[in-house]
Amino acid sequence: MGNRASKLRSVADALADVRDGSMIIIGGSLFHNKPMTLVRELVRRRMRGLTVITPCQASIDADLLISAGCVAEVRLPYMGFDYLGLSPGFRKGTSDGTLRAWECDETQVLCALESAAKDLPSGLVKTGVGTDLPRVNPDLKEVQDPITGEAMIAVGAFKPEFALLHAAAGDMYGNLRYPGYSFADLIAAEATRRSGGTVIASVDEVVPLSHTERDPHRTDVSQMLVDFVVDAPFGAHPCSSHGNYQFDEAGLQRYLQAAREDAMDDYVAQFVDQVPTQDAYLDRHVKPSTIVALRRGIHG
Amino acid sequence: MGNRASKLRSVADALADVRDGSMIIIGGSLFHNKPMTLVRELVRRRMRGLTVITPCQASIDADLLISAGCVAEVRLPYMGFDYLGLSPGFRKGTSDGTLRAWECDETQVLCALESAAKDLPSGLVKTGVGTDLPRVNPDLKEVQDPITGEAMIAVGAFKPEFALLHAAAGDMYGNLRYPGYSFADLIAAEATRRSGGTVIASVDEVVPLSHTERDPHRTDVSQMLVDFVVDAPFGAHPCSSHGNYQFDEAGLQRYLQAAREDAMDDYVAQFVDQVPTQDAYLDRHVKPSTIVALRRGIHG
Amino acid sequence: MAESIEIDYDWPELAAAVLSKELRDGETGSPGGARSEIPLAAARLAQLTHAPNLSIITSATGFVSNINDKRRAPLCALTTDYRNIHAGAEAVLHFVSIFRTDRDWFFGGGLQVDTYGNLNMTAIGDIRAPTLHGPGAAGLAYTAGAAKRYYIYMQQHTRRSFVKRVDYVTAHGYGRGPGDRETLRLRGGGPTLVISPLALMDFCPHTYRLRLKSLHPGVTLEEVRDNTGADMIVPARVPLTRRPSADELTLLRNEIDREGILRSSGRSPAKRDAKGNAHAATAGH
Amino acid sequence: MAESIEIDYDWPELAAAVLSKELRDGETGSPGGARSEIPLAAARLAQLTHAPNLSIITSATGFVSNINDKRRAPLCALTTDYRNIHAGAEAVLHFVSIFRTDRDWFFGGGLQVDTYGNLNMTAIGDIRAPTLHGPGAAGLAYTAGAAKRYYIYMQQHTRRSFVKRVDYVTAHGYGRGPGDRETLRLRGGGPTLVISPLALMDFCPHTYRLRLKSLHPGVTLEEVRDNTGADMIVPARVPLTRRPSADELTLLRNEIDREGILRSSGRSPAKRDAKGNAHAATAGH
Repeated sequence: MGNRASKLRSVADALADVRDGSMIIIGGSLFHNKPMTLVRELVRRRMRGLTVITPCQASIDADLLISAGCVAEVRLPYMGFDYLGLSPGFRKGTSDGTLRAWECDETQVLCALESAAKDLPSGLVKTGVGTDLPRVNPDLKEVQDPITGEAMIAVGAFKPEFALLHAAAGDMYGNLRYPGYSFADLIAAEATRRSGGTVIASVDEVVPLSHTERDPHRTDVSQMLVDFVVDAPFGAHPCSSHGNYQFDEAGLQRYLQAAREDAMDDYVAQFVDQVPTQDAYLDRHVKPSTIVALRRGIHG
Repeated sequence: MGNRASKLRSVADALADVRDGSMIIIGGSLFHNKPMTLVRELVRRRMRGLTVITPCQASIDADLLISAGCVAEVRLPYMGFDYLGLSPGFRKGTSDGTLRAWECDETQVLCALESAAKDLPSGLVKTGVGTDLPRVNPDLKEVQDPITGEAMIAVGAFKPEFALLHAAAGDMYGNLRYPGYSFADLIAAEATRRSGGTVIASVDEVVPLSHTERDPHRTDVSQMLVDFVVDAPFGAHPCSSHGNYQFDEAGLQRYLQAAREDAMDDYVAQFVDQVPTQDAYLDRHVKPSTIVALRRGIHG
Repeated sequence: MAESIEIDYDWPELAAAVLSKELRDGETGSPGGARSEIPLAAARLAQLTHAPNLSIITSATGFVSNINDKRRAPLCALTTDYRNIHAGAEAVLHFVSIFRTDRDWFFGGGLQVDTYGNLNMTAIGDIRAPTLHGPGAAGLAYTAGAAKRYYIYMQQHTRRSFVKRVDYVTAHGYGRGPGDRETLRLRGGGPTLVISPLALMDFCPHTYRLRLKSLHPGVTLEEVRDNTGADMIVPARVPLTRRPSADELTLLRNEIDREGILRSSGRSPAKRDAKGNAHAATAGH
Repeated sequence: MAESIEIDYDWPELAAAVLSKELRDGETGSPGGARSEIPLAAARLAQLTHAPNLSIITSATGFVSNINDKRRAPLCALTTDYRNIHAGAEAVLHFVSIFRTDRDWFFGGGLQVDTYGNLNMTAIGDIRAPTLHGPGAAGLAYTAGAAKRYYIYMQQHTRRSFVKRVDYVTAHGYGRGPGDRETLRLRGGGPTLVISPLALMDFCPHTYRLRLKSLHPGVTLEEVRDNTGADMIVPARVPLTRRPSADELTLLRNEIDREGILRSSGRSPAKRDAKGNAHAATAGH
């Protein structure tokens, strides 16, 4: 009898196959469940020409990649820092023409991912009919419903090559659990796997299989969708691991401050290059009292 | 400050608006989570001309309605009693032409329900391309994918007027919980509600709201989708309440036996008309030791 | 034209009270937009008063909640803050299910709103090299087409934000006027009200043009006119917007918003000018 | 032509052992069909032997399981029996997600299979007034198009079940021969093997016609020919089907099927004739 194989990998090994120009999808939403340990590794490697998809909202995840010059195109329904302000790398890139923005609503991204997950070439949405979205994004094709003839929009399937997710807990086989909301991580994983891509999840904690077995209904993403698991405690920082610890507003502000001061090279040096491991990152940038406060914050 | 309104209703009140010719969808699958208390009420009222949809597999639920003369058309991907045999009412009705069968695969029914739930007129599937399904079911329209041109099938949205579900537990506001599998009950509820229809759920047990609050992740169907809750202990019998009690094979066999002996009138008299309440049904047809055995069966 | 207004409550409290009354018992809706604490407070206020059977789906997450008979919850500046959505939660919808249920209403805003209630969240200027690229549609294009009705709340009331025609239609309101929604077979009924730091507006039922409905206490008609670029209808008599009642303020301050988020522009500086300049970013749903 | 066969194991055990070897480590698949205990036993046997990383999604439910290092589970006659799907479960997929993941393989059967591996689960005779209306497609039309490969197991081997051309194509196998799947752009590779109570069959890689691969011990070539209506290729030499090994039978009987479901036609009478007449109904996936 054989043994089941662990999917635990170092961050470098897990991301080894990402290439310049790869299409990647990043899970979470806004300041939540962002796989920042994985994102920093892509910056560390100075990837170029990536297409970055986020099914929900993007903030520091995509913006850091853009600011570090890794991104050619974004496909995301929202890019910003909510009450903290607009997205500096995105604003700059769209204004100077170095970044392509695939304009879309989140239901159009969802449609593209659902189509991929169903192994279908496209799907139909009503969203965008009557707006300027199809005018500025030719991939949103104005069509007629095949049965009623009404105006619809067809969206082609996305075929992400890599999905980068962050969960609070996962076992070594890749069953992932989110105590808060998992946002669109499941559909991101489904679309990626069904397109032949690779799903990589960082987790705050690697838990025994017995935790998974105890309540399989609470497994948000099944191991069959996950290729690699990266042990990354507080791996979403400065974002939250939703329901596990809060986002670190000061940490996000440091990034925005660096952008305002045109000091992104310094930021990358300090927060990425000089801290090659998650442990080094935590030791340098996150005080124990901050960890305590971010965890305590969950309750209120 | 007002109080929240209870959605608890008697079975008669919950189903009062069902009319001859209504389109109803029945949840569960095969011998599981079938809202038999609700089904028996429709038989008791001698409904006529119903269109019955089941997103998964149908067995005694649809077959009893067919045998009692309530059904004009079925839209279901599977109709039978699995290892216990074929479906007698369905076989008879399809052979003598008194029953229309809308031939389909479960992914086509799912597509029709997903389209309804999304408030879209239709959806596309690959399923059925190359088969005889579109030949015998003109509602399965052979089309080309609007982006790639490949052969696809368009399925129009279903607009069920009533969804009949059975859950193991529900609170008085309609949050439903299934300890086992909920099959396609959620999409059935979503499609029905978004089509302006009514969702009626019988539950084995009405639980306090505190049960729901304790783990909202385990609510399978939210109260916002549910119109009425019917308190019906063992309301799935002779089917299982999945993960709560097993199906009663002997109970299913009694039905099949009645069909074989051409004694369906007797069956309806004994199991429906002479037992006007769920309590009366249980007292007459389910022994306490059977209840014990069906519950114990879950663990073993 | 940017004098500050001194009143005994902040306009977010006024907005929460006014919008609360719009929400009916038994409905389901999503508070969203850039300062989601305003519609969330409105919805919770409704739940605690006239609409105990109101269901809230906090925007962009599938948590369905009702705060009646639950422990007190904080009101957070960020819609998706775990504490915000966990409060009163009775169900957590799978992501795809968020878009598979009706919304009776939602709340949204934008960089620009125009004469016919169209919203721009995408860009100011030419989309190929915009002066300002906004945060994007989020789910606004969807909900503006799908929800039965919706409410627009604008954080700023200026000639740059209330315009004749938006530079870019992210969300279709009434398009170019009567018949547009019907022709396109958009699902919902379109925008119902617009609220800003200065005034409450609705849409003329015949022309579908923006129409001044009431002035917030302390705001003059001239001030609104001077700051509105849209072709807004101004009736002969314009009443004052209803002030929050003492009961409403008590519930808001003692039950719903004990942290005072509504009085402090989220976590940003406490006071803002008449144009509401406090937040830079706007989320779409 | 209905003599009973006496052997020291039942053909479902033989089928489980043979099919088990087809399943590779790391794959994901669905045991389905009318006697799902056969493919489920095959998949569990694979998990306990050469494929510890095999993922099972029990058909028609979203329970994803692996029985390694778990407490012993029963093998049930009904695919969807709670005990069956709860066994070794590590995740429970939302219903729509069942159709959003790849299947490396699945198992299915039907009322009829034909020369090109097409399956009929729908009806015998004219669809408008069929001699026999079968249970319907279930998910067979989908999975036959979508899974990378699949295995057909037929409970009966007669001229009525192995036919030249099915009365009704519920699931497209190889259609009318080479090129059909490609033209239609069906996703998966089509059927790989057919197993019956009499024999194991595959498909000729050039003609895509059904081809006799091996005879089960105790079965003669004439018996198979007499009971096959399909245009089956019969090679010059036809070996015997591999018998289950002692180790396989030990695992099957002591670990996987302690209740002896495989030896008892589910819950129906214990012995069946050569045509496998025991079950009347067939589930589709």
